[in-house]
Amino acid sequence: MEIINWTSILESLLFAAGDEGLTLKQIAEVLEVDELEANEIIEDLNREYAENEKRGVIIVQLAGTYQLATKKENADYLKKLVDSPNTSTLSQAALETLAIVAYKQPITRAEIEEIRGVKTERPLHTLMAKALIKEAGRAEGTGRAYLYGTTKEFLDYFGLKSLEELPKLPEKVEDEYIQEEADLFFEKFQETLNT
Amino acid sequence: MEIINWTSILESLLFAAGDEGLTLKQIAEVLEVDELEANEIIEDLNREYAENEKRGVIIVQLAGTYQLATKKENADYLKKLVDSPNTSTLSQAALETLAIVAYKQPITRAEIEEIRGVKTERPLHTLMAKALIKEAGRAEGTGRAYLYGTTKEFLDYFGLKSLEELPKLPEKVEDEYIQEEADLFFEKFQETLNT
Amino acid sequence: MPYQVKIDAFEGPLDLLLHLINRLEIDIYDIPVSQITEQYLLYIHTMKELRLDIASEYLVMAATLLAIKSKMLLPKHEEDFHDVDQEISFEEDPRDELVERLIEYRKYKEAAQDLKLMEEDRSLMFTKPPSDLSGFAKDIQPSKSELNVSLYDMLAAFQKLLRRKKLQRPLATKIARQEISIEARMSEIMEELEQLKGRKNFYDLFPTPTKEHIVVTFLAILELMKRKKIEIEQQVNFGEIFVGAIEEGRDVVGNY
Repeated sequence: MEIINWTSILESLLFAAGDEGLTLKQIAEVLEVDELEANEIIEDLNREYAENEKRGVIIVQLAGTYQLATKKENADYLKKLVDSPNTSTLSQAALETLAIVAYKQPITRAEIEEIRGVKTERPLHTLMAKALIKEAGRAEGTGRAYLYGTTKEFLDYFGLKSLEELPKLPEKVEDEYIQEEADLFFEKFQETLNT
Repeated sequence: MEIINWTSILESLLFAAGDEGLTLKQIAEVLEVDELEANEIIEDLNREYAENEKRGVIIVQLAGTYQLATKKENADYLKKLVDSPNTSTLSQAALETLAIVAYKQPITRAEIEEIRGVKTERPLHTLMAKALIKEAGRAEGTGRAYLYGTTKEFLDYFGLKSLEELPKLPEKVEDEYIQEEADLFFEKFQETLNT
Repeated sequence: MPYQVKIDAFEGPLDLLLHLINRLEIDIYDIPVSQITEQYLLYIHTMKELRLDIASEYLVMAATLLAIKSKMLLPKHEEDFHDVDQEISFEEDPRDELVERLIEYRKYKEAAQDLKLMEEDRSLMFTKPPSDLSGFAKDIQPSKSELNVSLYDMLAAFQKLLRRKKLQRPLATKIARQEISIEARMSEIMEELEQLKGRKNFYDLFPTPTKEHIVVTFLAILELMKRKKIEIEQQVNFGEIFVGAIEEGRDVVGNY
């Protein structure tokens, strides 16, 4: 009798798919099993990855697909091999704009600017070019302004399975947080002075 | 004492290096061991791959580099993956290639592969068959490689009037300058406050 | 030309106000308007001293603060009128609207902070590009129809590619050591520019991220400028720099 090594096959598939990832449906189809079984095989493999310390990869769920990624604890070694280590991160303006879009989508530019209190054309442009947000229809009423929403790339970029995984928006920000923020500010300020 | 999981790190490295692979020298440098030790770690990991039937990858040596590859016995499933109807729309590989051609045209295949870090014959073939790109002359110099560019159909398909309508890519460099300027200003600002 | 920079370490007037509130350890629900207005105006004033462009939003907020301040200073003549429904006059605290905006903004500022942490965490994971599976494919021509992607899909794929941290190529060390002369790099650059028949972004002339190559390229560009073979154009400070070939036959005084 032939024994099929499901986890071995799954590892081959995930490896080949790379960061394109595979959906549960795709995995089930290729393995010719139902999605419940496919899910078990995925969990089986991921358990092996998590428990076996010799393993350097794990399965992550990003934007609705399963893909392999290196374990976070090995990041220091990988960074040594990266071509250009100064990876660009999003600016504060872009992050704020993105946060508003993420939580209030679909939303117009005017509404975003109302919340931020500043013009937001440039951050919106950056976010669109980075494919983190997209035009998602038009608002009703006069002007029919563009509405913005987040993309799949947004989920991938922040390591999210789906929008539901976004941390809850704080209804009331605690004073403690404000203090921390102030401390951080002065820390930064000191840094600026010392350089 | 901290235990370093060499095989885990090696797996991470080889995984992220993908089809480009890593030389023994690179591996030794990153792990900060000598090449003899590096070789032992490679053999260690490969033994694990060979002996553990749950594993779907192996280490192969190609053109002086070590790289991961899927196990041969899983080839049938990879074929199924390629032929799966769910992958029939443009794949990540094709989309990446299309974007590179769109933004960097005219461009040779070698240049595209340089950017992507993987062979790009098939994505180019797909894009040509879908008439999104075309051969647009030959490069100067030895080999006179084909240059690729986008087609009218490309513009039609994405609803663009001209290439100028492609969203501009964010200028990383510019953003960095702005940050520096902001820091500089902040410093000056604090100085005036303190005087 | 006005000094075109993002004027501050703050993301706008609301952000500046929040900062002042934190620094002065003020209760956001009971803002001492005259104190905060004074601080705010000091900041604006300093920006003026430094001859920085002040975004109009900052001035609008200054006006708002002054308006609130004067409203609060107004003797409450009507109080006798409102004896009966004091609650209404209580609700009409002139600060209410501002406080509401500050609190709403602060929510997203914190959410942005969360996103930043998530961004950082995500960057610890490395992925790999999809393998080339052409060896596994049956040799069928992909059909021309059934395209189902948008411009965003293409952009997203491109961003993913850029984001994918590229590990050094195994051959990189060899290429770096292969010395390229300034002269050779000069002809390469000219060839690139002439082939393009247009201007090229300055940064695109630095494709190889090794120090040697960057230095050689830079010197080559300087030399080409000196020889009036190329011209460099930058429209605004910190704007993009473009490099273009000076067409032959164009009247150029040169000493070569």
